[in-house]
Amino acid sequence: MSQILPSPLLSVRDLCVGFDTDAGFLVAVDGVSFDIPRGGTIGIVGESGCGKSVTAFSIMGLLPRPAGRIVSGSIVFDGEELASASEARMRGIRGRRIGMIYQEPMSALNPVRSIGSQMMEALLLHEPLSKKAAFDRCAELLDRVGIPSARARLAAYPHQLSGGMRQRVMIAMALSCGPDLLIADEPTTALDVTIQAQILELLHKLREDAGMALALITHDLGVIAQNCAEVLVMYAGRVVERAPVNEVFESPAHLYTKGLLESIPRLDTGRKSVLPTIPGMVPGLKDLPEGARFAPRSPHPKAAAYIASEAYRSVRPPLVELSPGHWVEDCEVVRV
Amino acid sequence: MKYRFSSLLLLPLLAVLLLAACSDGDRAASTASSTTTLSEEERAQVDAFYASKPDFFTYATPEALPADLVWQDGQDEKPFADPNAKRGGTVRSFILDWPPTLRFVGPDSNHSMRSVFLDDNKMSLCELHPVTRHWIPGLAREWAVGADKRTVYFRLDPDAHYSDGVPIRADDYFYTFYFMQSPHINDPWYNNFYGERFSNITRYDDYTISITLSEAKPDPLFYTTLAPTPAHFYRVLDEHFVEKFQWRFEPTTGPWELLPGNLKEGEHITVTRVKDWWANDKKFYARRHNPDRRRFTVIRDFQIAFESFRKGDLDMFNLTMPEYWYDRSQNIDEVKKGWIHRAAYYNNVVQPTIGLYINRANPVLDDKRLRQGIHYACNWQRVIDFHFRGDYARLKGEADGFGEFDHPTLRARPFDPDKARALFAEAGYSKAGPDGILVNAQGRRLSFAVSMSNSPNVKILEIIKEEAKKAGLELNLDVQEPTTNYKKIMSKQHEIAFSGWGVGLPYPRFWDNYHSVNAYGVDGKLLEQTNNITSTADPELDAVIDRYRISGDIAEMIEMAHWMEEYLYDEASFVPGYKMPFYRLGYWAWVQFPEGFDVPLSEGPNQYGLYWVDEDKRAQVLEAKKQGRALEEKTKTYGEKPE
Amino acid sequence: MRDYFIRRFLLIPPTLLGITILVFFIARAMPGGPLEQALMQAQMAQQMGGEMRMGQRTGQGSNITPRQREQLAALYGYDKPWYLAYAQWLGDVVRGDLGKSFRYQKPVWEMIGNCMPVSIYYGLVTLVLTYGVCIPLGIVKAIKHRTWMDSTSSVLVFAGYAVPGYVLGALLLLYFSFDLGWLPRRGFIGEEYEGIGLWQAIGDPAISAPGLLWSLVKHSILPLCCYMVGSFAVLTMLMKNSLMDNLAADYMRTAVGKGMDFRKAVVRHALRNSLIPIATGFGNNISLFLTGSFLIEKIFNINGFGLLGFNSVVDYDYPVVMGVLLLSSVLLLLGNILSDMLVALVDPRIRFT
Amino acid sequence: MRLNPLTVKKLRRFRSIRRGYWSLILLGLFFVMSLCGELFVNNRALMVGYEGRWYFPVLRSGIYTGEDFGLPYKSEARYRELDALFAERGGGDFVIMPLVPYGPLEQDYVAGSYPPYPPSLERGHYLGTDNLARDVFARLFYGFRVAMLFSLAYVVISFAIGIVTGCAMGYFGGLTDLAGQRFMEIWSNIPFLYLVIIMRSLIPAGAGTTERIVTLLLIMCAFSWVGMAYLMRTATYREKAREYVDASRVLGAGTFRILFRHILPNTVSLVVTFVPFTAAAGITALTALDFLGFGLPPPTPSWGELLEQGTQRMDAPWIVTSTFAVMVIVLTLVAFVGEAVREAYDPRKFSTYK
Repeated sequence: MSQILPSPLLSVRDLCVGFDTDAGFLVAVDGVSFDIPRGGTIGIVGESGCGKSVTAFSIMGLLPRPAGRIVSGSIVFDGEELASASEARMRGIRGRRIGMIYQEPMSALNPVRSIGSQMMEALLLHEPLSKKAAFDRCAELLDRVGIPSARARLAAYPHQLSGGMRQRVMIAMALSCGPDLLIADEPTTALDVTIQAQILELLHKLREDAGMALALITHDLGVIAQNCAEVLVMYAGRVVERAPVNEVFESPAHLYTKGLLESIPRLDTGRKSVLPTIPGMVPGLKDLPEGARFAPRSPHPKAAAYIASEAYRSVRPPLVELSPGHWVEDCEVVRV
Repeated sequence: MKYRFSSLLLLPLLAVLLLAACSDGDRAASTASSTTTLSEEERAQVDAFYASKPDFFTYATPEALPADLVWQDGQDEKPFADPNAKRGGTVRSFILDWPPTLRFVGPDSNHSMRSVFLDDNKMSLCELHPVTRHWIPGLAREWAVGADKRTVYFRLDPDAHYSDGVPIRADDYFYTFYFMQSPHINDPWYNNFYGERFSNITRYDDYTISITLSEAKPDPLFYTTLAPTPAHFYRVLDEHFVEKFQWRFEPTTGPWELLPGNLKEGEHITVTRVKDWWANDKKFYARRHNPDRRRFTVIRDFQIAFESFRKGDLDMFNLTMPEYWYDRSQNIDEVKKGWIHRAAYYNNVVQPTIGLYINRANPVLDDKRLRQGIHYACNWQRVIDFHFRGDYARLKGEADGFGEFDHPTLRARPFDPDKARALFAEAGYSKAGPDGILVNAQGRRLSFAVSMSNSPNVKILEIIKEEAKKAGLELNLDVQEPTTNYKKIMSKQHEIAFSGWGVGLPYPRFWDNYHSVNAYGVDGKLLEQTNNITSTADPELDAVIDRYRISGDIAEMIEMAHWMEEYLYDEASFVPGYKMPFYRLGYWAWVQFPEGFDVPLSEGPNQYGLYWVDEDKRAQVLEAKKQGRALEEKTKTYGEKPE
Repeated sequence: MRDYFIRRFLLIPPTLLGITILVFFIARAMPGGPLEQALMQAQMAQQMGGEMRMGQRTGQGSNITPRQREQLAALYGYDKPWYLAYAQWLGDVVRGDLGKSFRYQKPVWEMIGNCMPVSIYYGLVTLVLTYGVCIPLGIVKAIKHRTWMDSTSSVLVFAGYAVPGYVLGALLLLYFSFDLGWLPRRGFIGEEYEGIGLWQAIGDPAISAPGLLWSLVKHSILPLCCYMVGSFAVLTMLMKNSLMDNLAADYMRTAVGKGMDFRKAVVRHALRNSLIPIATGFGNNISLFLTGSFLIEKIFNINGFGLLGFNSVVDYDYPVVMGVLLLSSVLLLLGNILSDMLVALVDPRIRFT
Repeated sequence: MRLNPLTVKKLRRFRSIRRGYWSLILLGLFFVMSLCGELFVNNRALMVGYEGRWYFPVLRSGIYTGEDFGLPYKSEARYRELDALFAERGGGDFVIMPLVPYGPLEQDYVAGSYPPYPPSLERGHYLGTDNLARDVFARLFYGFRVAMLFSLAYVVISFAIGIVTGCAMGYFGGLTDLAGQRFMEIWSNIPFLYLVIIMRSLIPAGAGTTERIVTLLLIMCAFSWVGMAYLMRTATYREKAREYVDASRVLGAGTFRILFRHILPNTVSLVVTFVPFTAAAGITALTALDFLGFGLPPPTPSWGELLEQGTQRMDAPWIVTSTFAVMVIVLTLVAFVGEAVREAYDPRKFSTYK
């Protein structure tokens, strides 16, 4: 499946992750595989609840226990298996080699501790710095992410900052130890549109400067277009399409990808039209079929027949490679 | 003792503790209190009071004494203390609550420690011999009853002095009236008693006085044998009296005093024997009140106090309650092995009138047949048989314990549901309702409330209530905190009250409880704050009560008392309850009682203080206990169970 | 925020005024009071013969005259209408005088002062021990949620919650002190140490300071058990639930995501957040613990604030009732403010206005 | 009745918390049993066959007297004696007694010995008797019924007052709120025991047992609503600030509609989670008052009264032990239910990280 190339920074293979819930054990990520090369960028898209964030947390080893666990698969980071790594080992990787930015900068920051103390904590965990030095580094970092009067800000509490500021703080924190990989989990979802652009711009710039790899998780393909080389489209816990970014935009092979693309507002259409949306909803994780899970939302004429068939219930469609690096779920009713 | 007095009396008594004690006080007799006599100015103020009542306070000379007086000195009576009694040692006992004051009069002075300081301690002019009931000398060496049966003459014992060394003189008796009649003591009862009961006190010389009652009595000594009040201690009274003397201990004429420093508030209090008590060698006082020290620890829970007694922290314990006499102490090691001895003392004292008082002011209850029915519906025998284990006895009536005054044949009505039903039927309650309670033609249920205070006695009424159902009578228990219950009964708002009046020698009294002047005012309204809680108002009875009150002739009084008892029996407003003709004690084997302890007037071991502590024996018993060695088990009975 | 607290402090006097007026009025309006109690006792004196010895208990019915009644009423301040009496009481209180006990004729301040050391000792020790046990226990229970340890301790704390402390007291005392004799039977401290302060003991070679401390501990064990047994459940469960909420919070993930050890993250991040609800109730508990429980105090013979309050109520000793009420209300109101301050201290988001 | 799916979910979650669920089942079972307790614990016979006729004394509202069964007394028939008599006489007459053949008020003295009698299987006093020879089991059993009914009424009344006051304060805010807060602050500082003692004294002497119990209940409720009012006040404030309330106001909904259709339903979970703990508090308070003698009028069977007797009679340990045990068990069950209800309504996510 993968290229014969220098080994990727991160290699995820057949990752399956599930959760214990009131309704039983639910699989949230079902056989996901992808690679991120060193310095490379990948975008993971899909609607809410498709398993994007769970994938990210699995990489970080941040699945909430005891409910969540990796059922199978492997996550190899820089030659090291993370899925079964020891706690101590993970501590050395988290924050230092892999940084992460979270969806909600408000709740991801501890409300009762100052920005400075939380930032310094990340530094002090991994680097032998004096408090003073750490403080200076933090101020420097805040400066880099574009926060004015950085030193004064360090004493502030999260609730005293705006959303954009908080996300900048998160970014500064994630970057503080110079990680090899940055996972950004919907970093702009909670922000105003104008701020979103600024943040993405900032991320882009910082990545270029540091030469680190980026996994950008979003539900907005538009964001991916500008930031990533490769796209991973996820639906109901599975990868349904995977391709270099321009190919996805030019010739999406999966109906779901197409739907996502169509729902991006465009300025170039020139006429006022109703923004197309994908009918239906992402299915719940309970009682998912083995077959193409997008089928119930597919406008394909055979969709109904497929859903009624035994194959829908029990046969998982494989991914097929349409062109080099462009893979799609092999099922007629969900293909373009 | 807990069960002995009913609601009203329960509070102060609950805490009465039984020990006594004392030994070789090594402290000077005179206390810190001032022993100087009154200054001239003070003297003048007190004298002015005497002068303002010239008829009451009379100065005379010995020559003015009537010539025909027959002086008595009681010396032919036998002493009743054990000649082998040893002095010394300590007796430890407990109190359930910290006393609020050391005053003898005024607010809150009627507390549980009072008997220790006062009733069992302070001496009067004459005392009753506890066996023969004849008079023996107290502070007076001689006395004589005047021919008018109102005046009694006393010659004070020149040896008598207070614990601070000040001698007792005639002036102290003058001062007593000044003191007791003073509004500053804030004590209506003493004000009334000393203001109304007496009409004169005369001083013949420093040691001779006479006291005159307002009315003649067959035995006026009963009313005139007063205790003195130390003028040099209280001096001129003012409005600060209550507060000023709250925690000061009066110099006493008795054997026990409280020295400053012998108490820790809320924890313990110790009385010590007066050094060189003036009556030490007097015929009737020698070999009594033997311990040097009596220590009272506050233990707020009776059961924990008992456990402390078992552990040897306390020397004596009141086992009058059947539960403690039987279940708790009968089979314990300490008793079986003879370390703790037990004794029951049958006495012959007048009994408080405990029972149900039916309020006739309630129109429904103003029906003699119904009240008689209630009598038959109350199963006191069951209370006595089971709750009191047959140790107690049924109270006969108002005059139980008054000897000849007690009606020879009348007995309280026994439990008899059939008779009760018959009487209820006569009163109109003939049909049984669905729950078995009788109803009359108007549909009124035969149901009454019994008001009582919150105390262990509620259990007694629960038995009565349950049994009354058999006669078709429902009794609801209206249990209140004691003060509110008192208020309710005193404002005659009750239907039936479970209560008890303490009574005293020499004669039964009817006026307080049954005379109409204590039931209704001149305006015909119910009177509050009187003891006539049955609201009895009957001219025929009133007339006899009035004659009885002023009679000076014993035979006539007895005849009238019998008539009244019959009358009241028929009226049936008071359902007699039970009486307790004994007290019982547990004590560690080092506490010794006279071999032939037979003091029928005794209500507790400390009253006459006849026991003593053998400290050598204490060591032996403790040693035996340590080794687990058994001594001789002893459970004694003194006196005889009546009827 | 300063203005907020100033306002809170300024609200204390009117609230106290309300409380005291209400209780004062009720005390006056209800049947039964010190006057009735005095009359009852006067009557009892009559029944019991008062000072008269055996043979002299013959006082014939002495009904109390209206004048005597008035005099007694004046003694208890019942000669004035209630609002005037209240005004007088209030005036005295403002001057720092709580009046004198009807029953003991002692200054109320002195009576409260006498029971304060014991109450403060038990109150503070209970407070410290309760929080000292509940907070760690709550933390462990939160982290070990749904394990054997969690279930067992739940059963225990809930059973403790259900146990009536006053009955437990009697049982423990009889068993440990009387039957087994392991612990002292009564008192606050051994008699040999009575009235000796710890500082004195340390300075005085004749007294063994460790002995004194040990004596104090031995005497305190059982009462403390009774005081504490019921308060564990509420506090422990509060701590547990609150910590669990915070364990699931996003910032915990952030902290661990930084490479922090989970335990460290609990201590540094979740704990402080989960103390916020605990701090909210803290002030209230201070007054609760200081005022104690009279039933437990009665069993163990502790002359504390609870017993004083209870006795004053059943004795109709109104000056003491009012004094105790005033003090406990002040404690409670101050406690509430203290809670707010603590919350503000722990949680920078809170800005009282 | 159609249940809201959210409610169904909560119920399901509650059921999944086994400790709480089984506690509720047990408590419910006990309670139902105690409601028809006369069938299990009673001194009235379930059934009497006498001279060919069948009688069901326990089901009858009135009583049968001794005379009804040919015995020479007019008071209620003593069925245990009757049972023994019929057995001795032989023939077709019979008596069927309940499992525990004693009533809570009945005093079963035995001549020649004195209560409290120790437990005896033979006599049917499984837990012995109290000081008045009343069966401890029967008194505990009926004491449970009284305590449960009492505390349920206590919860309902004090919540009703608390919710109304709290809602009003939260909804109207401003002066109402300020005045309410001051009042509550004052009210909650009043010494409760003190008022119980004096308010009881206002009950007229002639009042029956039920009136006395209801009065006590009302007094206790008068002091227990403040906590709920505070909670409701905050909850109402919070709900009021939500958009949907504004929205419905814009749509013209009146105050009452907003309160009853929007605010109250949203605070139900808050109220429900407090029910068990308040019920437990009610039982505890009642027991303590009974212990002090200021509670239910005697001879109403009550746990507090038994505890009082038991602590005074440690030499008769069956009284205090069984009462203590029953009380702790029942209250622990209530606490388990409470914890489970809270968990069901407000589930805690439990998560830790490696």
